[in-house]
Amino acid sequence: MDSLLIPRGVQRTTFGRFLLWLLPWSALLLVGLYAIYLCLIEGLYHTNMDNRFAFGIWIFLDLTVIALGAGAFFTGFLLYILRRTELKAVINSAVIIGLICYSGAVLVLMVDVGQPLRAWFTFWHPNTHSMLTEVTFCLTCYLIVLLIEYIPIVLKNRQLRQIPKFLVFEFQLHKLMPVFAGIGTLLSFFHQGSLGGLFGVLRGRPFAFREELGIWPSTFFLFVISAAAAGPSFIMLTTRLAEAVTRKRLVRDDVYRFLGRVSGIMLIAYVLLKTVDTLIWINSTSPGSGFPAFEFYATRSFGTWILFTEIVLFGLLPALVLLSERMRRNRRVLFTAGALVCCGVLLNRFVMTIQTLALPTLPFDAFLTYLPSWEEVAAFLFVIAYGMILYSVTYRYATVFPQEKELSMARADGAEAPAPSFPRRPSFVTALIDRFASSKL
Amino acid sequence: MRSAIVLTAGIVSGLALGWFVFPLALYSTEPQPLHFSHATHAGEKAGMACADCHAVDEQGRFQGIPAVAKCAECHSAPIGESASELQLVEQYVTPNREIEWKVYARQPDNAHFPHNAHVTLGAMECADCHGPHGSSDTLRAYQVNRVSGYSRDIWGPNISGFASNPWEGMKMDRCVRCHDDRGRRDGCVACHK
Amino acid sequence: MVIDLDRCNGCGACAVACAVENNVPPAHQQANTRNAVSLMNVSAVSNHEQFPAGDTAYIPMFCQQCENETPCMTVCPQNAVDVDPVTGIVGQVPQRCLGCRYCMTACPYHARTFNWRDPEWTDGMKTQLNPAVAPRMRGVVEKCNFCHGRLHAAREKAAAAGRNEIDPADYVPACVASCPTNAITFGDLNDEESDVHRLSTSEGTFRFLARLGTEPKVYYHTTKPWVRALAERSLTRTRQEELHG
Amino acid sequence: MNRKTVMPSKLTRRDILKYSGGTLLGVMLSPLPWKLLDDSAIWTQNWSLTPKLSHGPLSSLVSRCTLCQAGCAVQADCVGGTPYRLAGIDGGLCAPGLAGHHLAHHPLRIVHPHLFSGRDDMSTMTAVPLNEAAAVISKRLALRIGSTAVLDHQPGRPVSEQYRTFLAAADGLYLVPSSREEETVARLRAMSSVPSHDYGFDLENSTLIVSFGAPLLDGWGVPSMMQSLRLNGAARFVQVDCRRSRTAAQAHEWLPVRPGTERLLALSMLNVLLHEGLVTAAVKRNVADLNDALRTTRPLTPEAAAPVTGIAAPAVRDLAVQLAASDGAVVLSGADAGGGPFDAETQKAVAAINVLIGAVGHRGGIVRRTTVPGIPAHAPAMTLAEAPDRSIGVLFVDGADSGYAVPWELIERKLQKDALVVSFSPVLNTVSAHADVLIPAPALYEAAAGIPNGPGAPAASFAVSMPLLPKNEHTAEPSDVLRLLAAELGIAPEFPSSEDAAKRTAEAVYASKSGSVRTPDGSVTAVAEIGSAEELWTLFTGGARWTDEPERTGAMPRFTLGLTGTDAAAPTMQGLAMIANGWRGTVSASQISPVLSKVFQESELRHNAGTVLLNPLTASSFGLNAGDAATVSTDRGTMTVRVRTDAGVRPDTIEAVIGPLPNGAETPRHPSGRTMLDLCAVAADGTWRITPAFIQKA
Repeated sequence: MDSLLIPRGVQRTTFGRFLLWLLPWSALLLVGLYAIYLCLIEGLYHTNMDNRFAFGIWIFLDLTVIALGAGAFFTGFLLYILRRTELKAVINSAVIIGLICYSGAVLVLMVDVGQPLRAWFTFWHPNTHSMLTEVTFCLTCYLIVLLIEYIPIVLKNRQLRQIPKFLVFEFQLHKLMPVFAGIGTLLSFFHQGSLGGLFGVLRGRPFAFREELGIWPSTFFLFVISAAAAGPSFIMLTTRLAEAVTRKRLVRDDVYRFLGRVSGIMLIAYVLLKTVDTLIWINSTSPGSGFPAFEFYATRSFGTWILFTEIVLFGLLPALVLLSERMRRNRRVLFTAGALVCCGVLLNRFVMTIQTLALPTLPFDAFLTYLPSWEEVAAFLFVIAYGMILYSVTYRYATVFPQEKELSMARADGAEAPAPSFPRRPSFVTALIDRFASSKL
Repeated sequence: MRSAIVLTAGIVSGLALGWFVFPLALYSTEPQPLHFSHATHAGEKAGMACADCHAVDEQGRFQGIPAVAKCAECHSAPIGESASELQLVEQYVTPNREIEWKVYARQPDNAHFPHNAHVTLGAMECADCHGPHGSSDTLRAYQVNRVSGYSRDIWGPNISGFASNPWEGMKMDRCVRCHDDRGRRDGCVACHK
Repeated sequence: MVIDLDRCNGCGACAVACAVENNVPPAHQQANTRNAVSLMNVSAVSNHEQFPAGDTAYIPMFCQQCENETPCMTVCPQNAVDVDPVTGIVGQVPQRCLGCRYCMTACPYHARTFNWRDPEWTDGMKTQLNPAVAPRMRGVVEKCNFCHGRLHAAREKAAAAGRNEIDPADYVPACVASCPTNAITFGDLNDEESDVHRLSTSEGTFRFLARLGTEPKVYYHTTKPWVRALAERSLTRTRQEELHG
Repeated sequence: MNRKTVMPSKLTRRDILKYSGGTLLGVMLSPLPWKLLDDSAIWTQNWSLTPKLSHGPLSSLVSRCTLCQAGCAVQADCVGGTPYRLAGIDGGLCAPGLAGHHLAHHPLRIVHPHLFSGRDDMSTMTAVPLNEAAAVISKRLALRIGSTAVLDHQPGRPVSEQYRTFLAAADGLYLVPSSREEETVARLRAMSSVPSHDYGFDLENSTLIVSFGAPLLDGWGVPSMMQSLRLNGAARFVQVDCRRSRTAAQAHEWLPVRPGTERLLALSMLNVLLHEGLVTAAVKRNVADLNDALRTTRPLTPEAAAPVTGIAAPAVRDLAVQLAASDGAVVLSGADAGGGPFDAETQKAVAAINVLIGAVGHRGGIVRRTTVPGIPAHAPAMTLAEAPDRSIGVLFVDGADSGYAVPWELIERKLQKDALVVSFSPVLNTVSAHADVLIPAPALYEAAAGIPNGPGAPAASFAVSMPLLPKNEHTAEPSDVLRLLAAELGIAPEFPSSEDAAKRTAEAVYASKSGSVRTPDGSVTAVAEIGSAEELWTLFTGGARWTDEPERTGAMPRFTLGLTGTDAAAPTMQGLAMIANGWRGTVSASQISPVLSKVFQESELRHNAGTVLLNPLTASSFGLNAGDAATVSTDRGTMTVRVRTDAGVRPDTIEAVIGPLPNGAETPRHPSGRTMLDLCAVAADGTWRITPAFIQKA
């Protein structure tokens, strides 16, 4: 039965070993499930959050995974809108990663709120001024889009393909993909942005508050761009991880390099804007609200080093690396840079959530610290475990990496398959990207 | 053809379940502790006004369902020899035990309805919200929502939520509609407590 | 509302009166200052002088009823918070709240508290709850509504007399009524005649974090230089910068 | 063609799918899912985890708070007859008073009589019927082992009289707590030639109030009155205090005297008064042992005392001069709620100052106080500390609270081996939990009670606290118990219920025709103008208070100061000076509403039991930081505490907080219920102001 489900022409480990691989993750899943039970049924006092740290590790990591999951929309955007067909190689994994990240984030959010059964009030009595409303609407819609994008991957399964109706459905759906990619891009743009807006609008938290461009604070755009930068890198890393675990080549190197390049381009843009934004904040926004920015970095643990690390170490450095063709050719350097990009996003989201809350506002406030309880950690590990399992199962039974087959054959021949020249409809944007990437930096 | 029939059958049973079976399952019916006729009291027989029992105190606070002491003012001894009359006197008035009435219009704890503001200032009639309750001869069965725990009157008799009479349903949207019609601008805590 | 910090001696009567008035549950065994459910928080602030010069100021901190871009209201995704157009009071309806706690991160005064557990009263105390205020359930945010229960009572009294306007004497929040040193003055800031208006504009009166521009409606008064310095730290800081250029 | 017409009869899997799909569609088109969505959300607003509000007619009642002897007038707003909110009528209530109606439902409330299996932490309680509990007591009384005694925390009440009557019959000791407001006046009575004279402080007319350690502005006397005196009155408050107490912080002037040198400071003030010609001839004539006083105080000049007391000589001299000069000056000493009383010699010195500045019998000073009609004058009652050690065979501890700490060690010291301790407390607290027999009296607002003059009041007064809550049928008033015992012992006197006792006092007041009655709304009526005793009683039940005219004039008795000298040397001790302190009414013989956690557990206004405050410098010298756990050890034992630092704390001292216990702490009998009071070294004279202690990181 199991063997019948496995795609033709690719190697998969035995069912037994596969189950063995799932075992630890399932265990983690159960622990997480128990933690979630405690928080939902007994109450949020199981967490270490308190009235000052109203947001904790959950919100911080939600923001992070959603940023990392941005690969789904951005790859879709490049593939279907800008016709960067080489991305066909990773679009499926991008979609799966996106699905995992988003569904996971939403799940954790449902645990995080005190009254999940009232969550739908946001749709019934929405406050259109609230960034969170925007987030909720876009997240929900985009999750549906992701599910739709996920269906064809499942339908590609060998057995399911035999049902003619499904085949037709999948084909039709495939034709529609650009549409969904478009919608996905739009939705993502808004919720990634409004996630940034969440903190940018906090007038009461001068550390996070930013000037408004149009109706959104600058963090809105910064989050979008940083997400677009981190997404490809994360796909790069996860795919590499999959390769490491399966001990197989799954995508061609030039795909990795392309992802790296995209990541680099977005990142350099981000670093520039972030620098400008930070300067404006230090010199105008923050003092304007009575809080000279240097005071925020006067507190023990959060010195200016954090700012330096975020912008230079995790920003400028990987950007430059990823933009140089020579560097990208070195796999190790490429993936290290990719990792740095993801760390950058992680740190940025950390600063926005945890540091913002740790800093005092009232003149007689104290600087507070917070350590998550085991329930909080376990609840999040639940998402990781669930992601691992979903990814593994999909990988085993569906064609996640179209290049896998040819690569495995090529390996049999012992020669690297030649990179075919992709048919490309030149568009203004692609041309721009090319020029930008090839220019000496 | 055939598949269409099957599908329709499904839809029909689904609708039946949702529209007819569900309401029966959702509400449980609880009897009132004692027979009471508003008609007898408010009618020409006793000729009392609503406010005689559902009074407002000097602070302007609506006192709701009267305490048994209020009944005792007239019913210290049985008037007539009906069974419920005896029951009232023997079980409640004499031992001065409060009657656990099931209140049809009992609002959620977080809803504040100032009767004075509506009756005195707003010139509304009791019946505008409570319907012909005041002229009822018997207390209809009290129905409680098994899930939310509130009286059925809050949602209204029609499961769809559409009211066939102006007084049916006491959910917030009805308050809001009326307040909007009269151009009132209030904050949430003006009516929430 | 204007609070005279020189008169406040930290007796805590306001905090208790507030809890009794608003059905705030007693602390659970593990409760502490950080996860407390308390609408009225009085902080003890030291001037950090050595004995015997050490001095303490008690600063009652609760919802400051911000008028401009009310931080909590603007962020609430489902309109559980609003500013009353008539009274200007920032109202919070816990029964609408889904407990996302976004408003708590938005509030610079930490005036909002979350119900981390189910409320716990002894059975007897459950019969002693104020009928004018609904107890809150676990998992929602609550804050000071300026004793809306008392406003309701005042309005009912007015309505009974056929008046639309309440008698100011009838509406006094619990903290104000219970303060044994009359440190708190309450009234309509827009009423030029009222004491509260006079005090709010008098010398030595200030508002915390005024520079944020949220226009809070709670004022504080002190003549102690060090308390003033503490309160106006942000102002002085900004002045320095303006000197810089 | 014909395949169409033929209908396959058997149901395929696809059909079932289709059917259920259709059903789903149909349900979606019905109210079911949407109504359930709504109702489930409403359920979270109405579930049983959140209590329901009670419905019923709203009303307002008037009573008086008997948490302490101030007996403040209270308005109680009720729903269906149950009070849900209290407010002071003339003058605000204190924080504990505002939640007084909760006490009947306190988690540690006891309603049945109980027998304890022992006094150790693990002993068990068993509920017994009243007469069985009474039988246990009367059996012990019959044995006549040691003396019988009553510890009355609120002396002067009608029920206090019943105790005295009972003790008179059983020739026992009537004891009052060592630390209370009337420390100084009690000392004066002992000094005077007419000990039956009763005195009070005429603070409302004072211009200068010098307090040695008394928490005047932190719950002393009638709290709201003291605050209004500070804010609106003419009086200047000078606080002599070794720590920066709440009162010291609020007083107009604070003399931060070194711990344990208060007596020397007082003597040096006497030195100035006596040797710098500040005492009038009239006063001199009134002092029996003037020469002894002169001799005793001669060496103790402010200059000699300054290095020891830490108070500069000019300040002392200046204060002494002010005292002598100002019209309406008074000096009083008193205990912090947790800190314990001053020793007899300090009390004497302070009392002596009053005599020498002519404050006794002077307006704004210490005035003679008539007695409440029906409550006869008594000689000053014996304090618990004065009772002979190991003498008491059966001790009754009244349930009321003085607000001040009573260390169990002090009580135990007076008990014979295997003595019987009977508590009338309605709650478990650090005193009642040590009892052998617990016969809970009605809790606050559960029964009527007569309220005599407030502590230290200048004039006799009387008021009544009427019940707001139904009396629990299992509780017994002390009078019920005394009645049973009297019958068992075959002693005659009858013991009326506290309400009847109050009624009788009211009748006596009516008969006296003196003084006037002030109703909560402020209207005053002379008793002489009141028609009948019943009329007066209805006024009392309406919250009125009867007050006698203070007796400011009249011949003053002679005073024998009986001062003894002391060498002007600093007290030496090992380790740090541990100074116990606490929040009045939360320190031992009482409980407070759990909701007061807003003040001490959920905020930093007051500190929990088991907290110590250190000066940051002192703390760091022991390697301690704020929030650390530390162990404090004295010769009485060791306890783990939480450290807080405050620059306002005197260096090299430990401010040990006695109460209150945080919510949910086990019964005081359980180890977690122990407080720092158990670490205090209670001296032979019943004082524990300073205990040598050592602290280290836990």
